[in-house]
Amino acid sequence: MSEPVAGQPQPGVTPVQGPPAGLGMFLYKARKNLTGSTPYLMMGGIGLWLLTWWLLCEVFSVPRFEKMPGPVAVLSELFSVEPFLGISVFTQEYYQHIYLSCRRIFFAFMIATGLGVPLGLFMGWSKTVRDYAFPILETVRPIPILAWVPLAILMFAGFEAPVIYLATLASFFVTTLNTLLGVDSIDESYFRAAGCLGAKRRHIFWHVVVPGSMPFIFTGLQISIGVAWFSLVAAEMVSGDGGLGYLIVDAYMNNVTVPMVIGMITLGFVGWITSALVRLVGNRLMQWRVRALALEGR
Amino acid sequence: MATTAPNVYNQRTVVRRTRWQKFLANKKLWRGVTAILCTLVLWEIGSRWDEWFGFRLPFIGFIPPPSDVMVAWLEVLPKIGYWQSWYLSFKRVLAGFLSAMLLGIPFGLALAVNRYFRDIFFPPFEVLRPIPPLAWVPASLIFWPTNEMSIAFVTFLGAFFTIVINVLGGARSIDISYLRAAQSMGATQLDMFWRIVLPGTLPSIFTGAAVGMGITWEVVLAAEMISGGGTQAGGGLGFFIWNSYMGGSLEQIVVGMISIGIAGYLSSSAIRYLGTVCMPWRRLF
Amino acid sequence: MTVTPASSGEHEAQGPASGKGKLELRNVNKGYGEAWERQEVLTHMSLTIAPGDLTAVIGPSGCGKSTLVDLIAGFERPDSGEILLNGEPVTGPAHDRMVVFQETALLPWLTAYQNVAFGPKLRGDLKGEALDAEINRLLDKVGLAEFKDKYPIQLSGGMQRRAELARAMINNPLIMIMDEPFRGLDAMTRELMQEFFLKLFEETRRTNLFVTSELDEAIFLADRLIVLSNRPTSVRETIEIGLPRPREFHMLSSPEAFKYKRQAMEVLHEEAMRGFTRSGDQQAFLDAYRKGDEAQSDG
Amino acid sequence: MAAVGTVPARENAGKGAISIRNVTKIYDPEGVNVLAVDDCSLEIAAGEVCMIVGPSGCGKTTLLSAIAGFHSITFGEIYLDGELLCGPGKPLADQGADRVVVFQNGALFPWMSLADNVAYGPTVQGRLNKTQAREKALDMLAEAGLADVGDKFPGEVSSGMARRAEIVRALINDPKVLLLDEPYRAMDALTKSIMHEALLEMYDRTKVTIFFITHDLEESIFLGDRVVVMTTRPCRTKKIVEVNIPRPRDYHILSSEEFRLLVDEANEAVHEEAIKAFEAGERELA
Repeated sequence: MSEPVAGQPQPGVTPVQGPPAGLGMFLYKARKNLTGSTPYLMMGGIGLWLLTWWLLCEVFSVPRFEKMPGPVAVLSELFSVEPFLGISVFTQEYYQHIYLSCRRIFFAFMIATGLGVPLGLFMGWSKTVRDYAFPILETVRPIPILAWVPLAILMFAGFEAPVIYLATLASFFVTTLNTLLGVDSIDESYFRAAGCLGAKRRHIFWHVVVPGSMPFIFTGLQISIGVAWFSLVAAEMVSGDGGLGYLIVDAYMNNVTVPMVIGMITLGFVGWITSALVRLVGNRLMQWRVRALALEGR
Repeated sequence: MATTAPNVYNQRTVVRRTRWQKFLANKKLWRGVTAILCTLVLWEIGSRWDEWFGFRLPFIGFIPPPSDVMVAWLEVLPKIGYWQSWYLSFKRVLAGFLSAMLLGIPFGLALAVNRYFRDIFFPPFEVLRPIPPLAWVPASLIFWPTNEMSIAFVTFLGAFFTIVINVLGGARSIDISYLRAAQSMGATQLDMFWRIVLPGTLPSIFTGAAVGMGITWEVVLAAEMISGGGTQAGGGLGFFIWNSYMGGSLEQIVVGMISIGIAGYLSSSAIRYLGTVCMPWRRLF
Repeated sequence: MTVTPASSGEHEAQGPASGKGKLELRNVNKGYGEAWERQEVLTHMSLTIAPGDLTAVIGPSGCGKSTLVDLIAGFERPDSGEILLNGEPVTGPAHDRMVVFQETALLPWLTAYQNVAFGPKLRGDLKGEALDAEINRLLDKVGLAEFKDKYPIQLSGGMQRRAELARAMINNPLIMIMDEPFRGLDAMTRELMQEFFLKLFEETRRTNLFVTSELDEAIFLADRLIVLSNRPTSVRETIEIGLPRPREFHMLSSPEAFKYKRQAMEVLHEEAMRGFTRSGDQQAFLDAYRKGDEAQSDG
Repeated sequence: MAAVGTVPARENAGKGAISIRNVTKIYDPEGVNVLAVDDCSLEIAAGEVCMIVGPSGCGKTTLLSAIAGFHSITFGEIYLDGELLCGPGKPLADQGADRVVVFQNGALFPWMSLADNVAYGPTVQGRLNKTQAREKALDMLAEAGLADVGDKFPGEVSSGMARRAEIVRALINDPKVLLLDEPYRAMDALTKSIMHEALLEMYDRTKVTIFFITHDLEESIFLGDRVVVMTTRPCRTKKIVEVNIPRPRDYHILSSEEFRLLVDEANEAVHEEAIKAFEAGERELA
């Protein structure tokens, strides 16, 4: 018996009219999205939030809120060519801070991934490695990263190394544990199937363990980059020299609030971009998963 | 070839081990113990290298050896100030954590059950979420009248976002057939909320709480270091560490770190325990 | 078909008509999506389910059986046409039509006892000792008396289905709707559950709509077998199953049962193949199998 | 019938006789001590389709695992074409591509396309290089009616297609024995019957020995040359039914008289075991 394959037109079945292509599809989607109330409500939500902020801080100057800069003050400073307080999108200093923080995150993230992923993979792959390494990891992990600050300052000379060390430590734990979890999540039958097909132990590592734990690894990396930002900010605040965390705390010391809020907004934005980047890379590497999920999502 | 007697089962001569023998034969346990002991010994040697061989190893050479840490710990144990730090930190963590739960759970549930509420309030929430909680510290120091309140606020923020996201995810992933079953048995909207949505979200609430607790400790610690350091309002384990750092007592820094590790572990265990008590159906198996 | 109601000591709080609903579908249509995405699921669906009958509905997977259940239960509204229960139009979910779900929808945070008590407690139409006695009677009937304080995950697949049956029965529905209730059980347990369910049905003769994709199951249980066509779905063939009652599992391999089987198989196989090779549209193809994949999680 | 088309004649045609002699398996002898398989003997001829029917959890899968080399056996021995797979002194058989398993829930690697999945065996064994293996894989997929989906990932195709591809992945290694562990369990009855016809068609082409585990009696009679009914735990052979329905078979057989008679013959034994297993299950939970 040979069945007709999907792809050949079958007699007696009305052909499904295909989706419109290109611009037609775009217009169709846009129309469909705009007919519901959701986009308007969402815009309304953001608007409402900005309005509340504005009213509280700038219009009515409610006690305590008056100390905070309102959205108008922040935005006009952020986009002014000659900023009153020295920080705006047109100043080099602003980008200097972003660059410094991003560079630190980059190094920390790379080191943590470079150490954490292999360690996690080996721990999942070999029971011996796991039995030895896991208890140490679990003993050290409950110590909050920020408790390391003084030690980090003592252990590493200069400004840069302690900050990177702290961010690395934070993301290292998350990455390692998620990778381990990823290896554990691989169905036993994949190992067996590979064994049946004649794969040796090293083949199984490269063809089953590594790709099979990918989804968890990337979930871990997304969390890990968030945690890295979290500790980076703290470290920059305490010991740093430059960077967005420093920008915030420096503004606080100088009693100016606007650059502080600019620093916060920028942090949120840059943090969001980096985690989106990680997701993007993950999706590129895991086409098999993206496509399967896209079909299920329907 | 004939290795089997017809009734193999009864003729087995396998000796059953006692519980004690099994404990001794537990390879995993002994490997773990060995690993930790080795780490401690290496740490001791690394730290004392300077004393013994006359030059300092990088990194590890700056950390006091575990034996000194032990001595320092025994020294502070009877002191009231040390236990007061525990108390103060716990108080702050609890305040921030509880307020985050109290506000976060209803907010998350409201986001989950009402579409309009979600459409309006979720976008600002998502805009604020990527800002690391510690970035709020200076702003909240300015905003709130006392240090204590600003610490509480930042702590609250740290746990709040995590809890809301977990509650929302949990409530949205409840199996629709539960809702339908209840509906066809005559449940009103209110019934469905109390009897289906709430218990169905409970596991996610506890997951969120466990993660939130971890963040809370981080934030409290940082806030204590950044704001409390040096002022009379201080106290707390973060301050204990910072103070030891300022005073140059390296051993006490490590004591503080270990204490905080223990405190964090205790609080997350407490949440796990509470989870098993509140969700008996998850305790099984 | 005339049926003499089996007189058992059952609690009949809802009056004499309890459990004997008559369901009618008149020219029901239902589709999803808009514009080019539009998929017609049910077209010109008309059928009548006689009171006290067990009507089995069978069709290839993805043909719209679940949509049919959703419409009758009131979870969704038809695009056109009407659904009548004892002459009254169906407007939404209510406890006169109880659904036994695919896989089971026992609430995992309640014990077997509490699950059964859920419906009556919500409505408050049965209270105190009367409720307790009724729950115990039903749990005993489904053989779960010992297990009443266990949570669903502590029960085996077969027990969960039986608990769900008890939960549906306590609401005294006019009609029970079974949406592939034994799916995911292994073939042997499934056979036993069918026998068990059959006994239960023959005792009470409550109107029953039994949706399935297993031909043997349908022939074994049903008074009448409705074969659905592939999507867009309508009634393709109706077969009266004349096997005597009470039935026993031997009857399944009797020549008579095989006669029905042959008759239904021809039609079904044709419809199944039609779904299997349907057009070039990969998505439609996947739709048909999505459910099969979901069932795998039952491991 | 010999192989047709692009596939060269099978090297291992006419091989794959399995001899299971007095096999016993005890799980966790120092602890819970579960007797899963008790003194089980079975001879399977080369090229036979042997169907093992038994309630779930009865120990059938243990038997399959012993042949495939996933689990050790406690006593007894298993031979493949007269060579010892496992026995005293060598409790665990080596895993090898001469006995390929198709798993209950499917084990196509979700991170490889169907063609890469099929090509995996020959590549990893070093029998063919990557391009050759891929070419052969595409040929074999096409033969199984999966020509268009070779570049799709398993998550993108229906479970029926994935399952067929998995059987192709096994067959490309020219195994002596194909071990199937309830491969169609999760499918609904109608899809299953289509899958059965596809499997029969592949069998008619290759005549590979098939060791098929199931708890569905109709499936086993439809597919098998011989149906072995197993007892519930511990697993022993209870009844063996010879199926003499001529091949090639199609779905019409399902409603034929001879089929009915066979079902009638085996039904009693299967039903008895089902009840026993069910009662044991209830007892265990109580």
